[in-house]
Amino acid sequence: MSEYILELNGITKVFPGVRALDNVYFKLKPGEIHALMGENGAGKSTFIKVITGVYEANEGEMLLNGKTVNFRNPNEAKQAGIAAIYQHVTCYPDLSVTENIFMGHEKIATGSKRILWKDMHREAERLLRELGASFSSKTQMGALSVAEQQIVEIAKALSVNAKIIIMDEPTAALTTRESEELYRIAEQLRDAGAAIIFISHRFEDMYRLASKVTVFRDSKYIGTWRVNEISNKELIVAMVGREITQLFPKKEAQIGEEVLRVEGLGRTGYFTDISFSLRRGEVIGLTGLVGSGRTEVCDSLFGIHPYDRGKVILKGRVIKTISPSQSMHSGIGYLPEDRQKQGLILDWGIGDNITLPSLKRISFKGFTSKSKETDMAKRLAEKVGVKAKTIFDLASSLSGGNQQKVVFAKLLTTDLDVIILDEPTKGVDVGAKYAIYEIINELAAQGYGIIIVSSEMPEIIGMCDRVEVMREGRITAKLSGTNISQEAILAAAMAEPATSMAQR
Amino acid sequence: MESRNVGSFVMPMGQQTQANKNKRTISSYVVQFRELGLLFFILLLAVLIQMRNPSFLTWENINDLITNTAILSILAVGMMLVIITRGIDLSIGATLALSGMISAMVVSHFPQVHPLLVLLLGTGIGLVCGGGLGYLVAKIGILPIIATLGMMNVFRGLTYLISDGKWVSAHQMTTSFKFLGTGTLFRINHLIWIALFIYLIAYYFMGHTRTGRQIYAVGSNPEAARISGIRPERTLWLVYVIMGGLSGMAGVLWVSKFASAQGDTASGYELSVIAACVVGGVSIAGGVGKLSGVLLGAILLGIINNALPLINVSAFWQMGIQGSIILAAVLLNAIVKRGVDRNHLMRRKV
Amino acid sequence: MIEPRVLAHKLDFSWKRFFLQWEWMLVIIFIAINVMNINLSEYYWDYDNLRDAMMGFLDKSFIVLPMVLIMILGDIDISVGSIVALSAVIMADLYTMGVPMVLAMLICLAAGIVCGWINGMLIVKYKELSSVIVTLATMIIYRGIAYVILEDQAAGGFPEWFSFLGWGYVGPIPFILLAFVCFAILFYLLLHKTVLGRQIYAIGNNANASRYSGVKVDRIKIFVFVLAGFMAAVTGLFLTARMGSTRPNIATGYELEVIAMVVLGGISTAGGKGRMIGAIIAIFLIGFLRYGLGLINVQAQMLLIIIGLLLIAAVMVPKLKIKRTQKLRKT
Amino acid sequence: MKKKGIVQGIALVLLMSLLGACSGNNGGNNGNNGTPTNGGESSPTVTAQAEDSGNSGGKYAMIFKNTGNPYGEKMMEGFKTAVEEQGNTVILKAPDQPTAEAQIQMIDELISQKVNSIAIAANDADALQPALKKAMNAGIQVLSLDSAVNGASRAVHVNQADPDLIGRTLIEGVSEMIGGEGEIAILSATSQATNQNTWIEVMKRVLEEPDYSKIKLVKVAYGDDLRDKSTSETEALLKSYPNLKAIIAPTTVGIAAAGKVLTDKGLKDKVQLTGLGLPSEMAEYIESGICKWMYLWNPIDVGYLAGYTADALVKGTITGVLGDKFSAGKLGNDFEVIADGDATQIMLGAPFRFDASNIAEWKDVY
Repeated sequence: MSEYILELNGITKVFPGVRALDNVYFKLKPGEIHALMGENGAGKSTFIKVITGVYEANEGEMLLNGKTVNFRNPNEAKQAGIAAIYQHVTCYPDLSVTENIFMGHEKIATGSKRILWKDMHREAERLLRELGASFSSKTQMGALSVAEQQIVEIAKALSVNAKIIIMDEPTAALTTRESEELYRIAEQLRDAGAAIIFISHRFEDMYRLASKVTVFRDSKYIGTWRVNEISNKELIVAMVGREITQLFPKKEAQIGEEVLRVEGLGRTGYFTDISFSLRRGEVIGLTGLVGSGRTEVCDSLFGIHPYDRGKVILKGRVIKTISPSQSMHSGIGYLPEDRQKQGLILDWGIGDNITLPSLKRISFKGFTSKSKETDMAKRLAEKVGVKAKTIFDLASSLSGGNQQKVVFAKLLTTDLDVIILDEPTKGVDVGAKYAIYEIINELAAQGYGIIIVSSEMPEIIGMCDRVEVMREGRITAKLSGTNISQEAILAAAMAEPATSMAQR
Repeated sequence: MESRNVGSFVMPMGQQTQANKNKRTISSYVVQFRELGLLFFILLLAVLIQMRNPSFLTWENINDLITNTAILSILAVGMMLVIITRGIDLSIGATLALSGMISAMVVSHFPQVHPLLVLLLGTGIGLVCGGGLGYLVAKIGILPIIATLGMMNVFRGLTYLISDGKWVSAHQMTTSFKFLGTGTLFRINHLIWIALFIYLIAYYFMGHTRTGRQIYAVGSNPEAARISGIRPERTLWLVYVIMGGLSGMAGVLWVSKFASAQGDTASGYELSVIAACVVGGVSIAGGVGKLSGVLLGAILLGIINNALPLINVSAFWQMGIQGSIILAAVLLNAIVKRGVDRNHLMRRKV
Repeated sequence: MIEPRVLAHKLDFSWKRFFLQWEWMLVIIFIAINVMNINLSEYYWDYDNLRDAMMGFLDKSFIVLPMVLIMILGDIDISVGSIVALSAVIMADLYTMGVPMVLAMLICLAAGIVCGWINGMLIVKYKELSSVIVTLATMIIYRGIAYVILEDQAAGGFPEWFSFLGWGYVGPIPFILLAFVCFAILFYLLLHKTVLGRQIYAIGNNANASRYSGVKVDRIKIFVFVLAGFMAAVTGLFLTARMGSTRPNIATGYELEVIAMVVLGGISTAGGKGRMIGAIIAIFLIGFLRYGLGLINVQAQMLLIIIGLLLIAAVMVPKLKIKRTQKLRKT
Repeated sequence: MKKKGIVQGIALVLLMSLLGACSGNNGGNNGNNGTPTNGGESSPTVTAQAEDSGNSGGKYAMIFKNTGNPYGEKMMEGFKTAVEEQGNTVILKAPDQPTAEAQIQMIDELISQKVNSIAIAANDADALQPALKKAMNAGIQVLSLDSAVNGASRAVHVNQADPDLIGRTLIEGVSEMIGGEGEIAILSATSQATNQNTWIEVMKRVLEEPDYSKIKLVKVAYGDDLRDKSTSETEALLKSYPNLKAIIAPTTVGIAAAGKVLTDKGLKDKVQLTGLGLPSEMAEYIESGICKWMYLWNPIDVGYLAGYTADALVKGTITGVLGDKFSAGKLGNDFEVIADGDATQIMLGAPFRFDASNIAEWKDVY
């Protein structure tokens, strides 16, 4: 009987085109909270999916209580007492909260395999109350907000009284108060003897909770430390591989006249009275917790979901953004958050992807011209430095960073004034990150006005001239120059309800 | 994100239950709305028809109506499962004909066989057809509409081949067999009893067994289903098997009711079944669908078929009217759904 | 600065890639079928017969062309058969009411366009309803209207020259074939050589990404459904010309035959894949298969089964290929 | 703008086709008058037909409405026997759906096979005209049986029974059943079935005669030859007209469905039922007395007669003009071509009456 409840040695997982996990190690003691840290794309989520049996590792062994295990499907993992709270909430919008909690391990009568709704509802209510949720267990999942769904996810993990609980960025969408609540629960569980793997970007989470921390970088294992033995600085180095300041290239764009002004923009249910202005060569950050409405603001600016209040002034004249094509025509470009679903057509070659937005401009009377297309595609793909053999390589075969570069190239095809970048470096390895930041700075230098939406504090701080912080669909702070600091942003992003009420 | 939610942690108990209440009312109101709306629509229709022809709301006519709707409603249950999993099955008419023809021929050749045995036989044939179909859809992953389209041709063709163009007619069937579809128990037709029975089972299956709930899960979010350890392929396959079994049974009942088996039995019937489901609020997007709704949908279609002749609508108008009613119901559902979503947004205080 | 990097922009031609196309599969089947037919019936390999056979099955093939676009979009339209009937009936009714034939024909086409537009609008405005359901409903409605208009009459007695559409020849070539070839070329260009065509593929592959790339998804969808309505009306013209009169119940079940042809043509039912040429080959493949089997007087039900299995096989083969590749990727 | 380009393109092609159509006038004419359209090439085939039509061993084709219909199967059976008695080969065809389109394709196939004659039971009286015209131009003898094609597209029609006679017999039968007075209704097949409609017309005419003044036709319902629809239509009739005395169903599916409904509702003797039906389908109800009697001709004989007619046409013994006479094997030799409107037909004879006394011997035949 080993001292570790869970042990993973030399795990490797390969996806077509990407090496998601490369010979990583992880050891978990019972009754400990073990933080797993690393940038986006460091392979944390994949690692979790391997533990929970969603993926099967290509190499490496997994020991549970010293015995080798090999989960073929999530149920086996669940039976072995492993539960996970996934970063992207995986729910059934059409079903009730209770069902979401118990799906896959419903309470059933011993004799007739009848589902015991009463017990399940009671149990669900109990869990929800434990988590301090205010909604009924009979509510339809689709009716809940992201944070509420997050709580359901936690309840789901609690419902199987698991010995190992994995929390994949559970606090990402929670305010400090909610986080506190979560910490309390986590500690309860730990004291009850459960082992918790806690994945988070937030250092405070780790310092507050974890006793050990393991760091991945670029899908490789970097090391494991006792939390009280490692300094913040060392940790960052471990995570990003170099001093954080070096992560951001010097930018030498001179700021020109105002190109975009937004006045009292609002969309029912998502955001309200958003006002800010943007000048040429300027990079402003739009940040806040996940679901604070920043992405929705950009969607509306780009005309995906039209806003219903306020006005947008581009180059001095009011424009009504009703459709993406129209917005692009008037000079607003958008790099969407999810490049796989919104940015690229994965089954297409790099070239076709790049030229898609501007086919009209390089066509003759509606007829496409191969030569023009290939020229443009080649030019831009090389400009943003896509790593590939030919421009016919499928987008799906590229790594995250290169895919993102292709999406950038799409923006360069049309002549724009404002470029909105939603999580431009999400799931991008460090090297590519740097390249992308360079592209951004170059664009700024060329006189584009740039809006960066990001939840990565360092990125915002390192790249932006000014920062607009959002919470609950409102801008709660406008920071610029020296007073852009992690503390200031967090404070504005997670102020207490009381103050937020005051702002109403 | 919602201040209500943020505040929730400091909310005293009383307020919480308060919050629960009004939330429950919203959602429950929404969930109920479809069925209620449909019910209202049906009642309205009934009244109108009654005004045109007083013999509509007579015990006899209602009995006929339900009897004629029984088979449709049985098939609708299966179709509901299929549609919940984001599929569709065009082959049920052909399956029905095939099993009906085979069992009828069995009856005519071996009169001594017990009707219930024939019923089982027919169901079995249906199960086999459904199994094959399910394999194509679930294991190989052919789009349901295409797979069922192809198999529809195959089953229909087989029916003709087996029967060699002949019909099996009333005098070749044993009275006991015909009794299956026409006999009554407590003055109520067997078909109705069978339909009731199936609805009870389905109610239990869909509401109170894991497999039943998994069907909803797979329809609602296949990826999440995989993560919660459900095997979508298996569920999908099962759904088509059930559908097949039901259409097989329906085939026997059909033949027994009309005391005749033809090659072209129930051709095009699948459309009315799908219509019944869609009208009953089963969402093609998957994951949504309730037995009560489907039952009402089936009844609505039954009323249309039963009443249009009653109120002397010209034969040439009937098709148009049916189509319009279906479209209307579908659009109504969509609009209601949107109302729901708006409701959810309004709950956010932003 | 970003390290400069050179990407090849010429794709060296590879025979392997060239021959690993579904279309070649079709060509082979096509040849096989012809060989079979020649052996089965001495009447098969005869220009006049083949030509007349084409005139027999080409009418519905006009719908195949737009159906390819629709299915590449990832949608489906099962109301086309009814549109054929409705537009034809409207034309016939107008003509019998004394409207000049040419005008009646134009109105017939207009009717088709309107029907298609209605389909398109409904599908775009109510995205939560799949095109299957919308067109299922309109299918019933359109035919219903046709019945209302013409009841149990058959309208006919068109001018002599009208039958030329269905039966006339231009030199040795049937006019209907000529017309089909023209439309086929147009649709080929539309799908493979124009921006619109590329955008249709884009939508079929990833509607969301296309939208973010400024593709006018809704307008394109509506346009394509309008095309379908229009071509259905064209079919209505030719079919009526062939039958010399029309009834509300013509072209029943066409939608299924058309979809079968498209699927056999290698157009992915999930959308985004497939080529016009494949569908065109499939038209003649099924057409000649039916004709050949007809020449040896195979029972109709046998034909049903063969077509059905062919359809299943057509979608099965590529699926299996994909499955294998996926297996290789998985773990 | 690109779309405009395409639309213009399509419009252009269309315009072209229109012009082509207009200019193609004479082409069209050729299509419809005797001279073959496809060059002189096919005129030899005409003569060829004429030559070999003399000696036997020709091919005789029959197309029925659709498969899986015992009535049709029997008709084809009769046709087969007749043709083979002549030592000729027979081709039997039927589409899976009863549509004119399918029959047109089959006619094309038969023309390609250079058959000597085509006998067809039409799904549409007019829609087949161009196709059949083409067949005749190719030197093929065309006749229709059971349900006719219009006069222009056939040499002669083999009529199972005189429509007037059928209509009259049905009315007479009904009035005998209900004692000459009361409400009656008709349950027909589809609203498009040509022969159904003609019979209904006749019945309406006959009902105007003084002897039937007390009989009132309350409704003509359409069961579309579908079991379920026919059933609900019948039920609707019974409810909407409580004192309905009798139902006439001149269609095989309809009458059987009606019989079933009357049986289930136990309306024996309350509501009478007659019409045209298959003995096999109706045996049950005739024996039980639900339907005292009904009528039908023998489909086997219809086919048989058609077979001989086809042979006579090919041999040239008759050309389908008024007054031609020929003999039809076991059916005797006194068949004469008589007028049918401006076209001609051959009459099989009066419809046969099936009742409890003779149904037993027929129910297993067809």
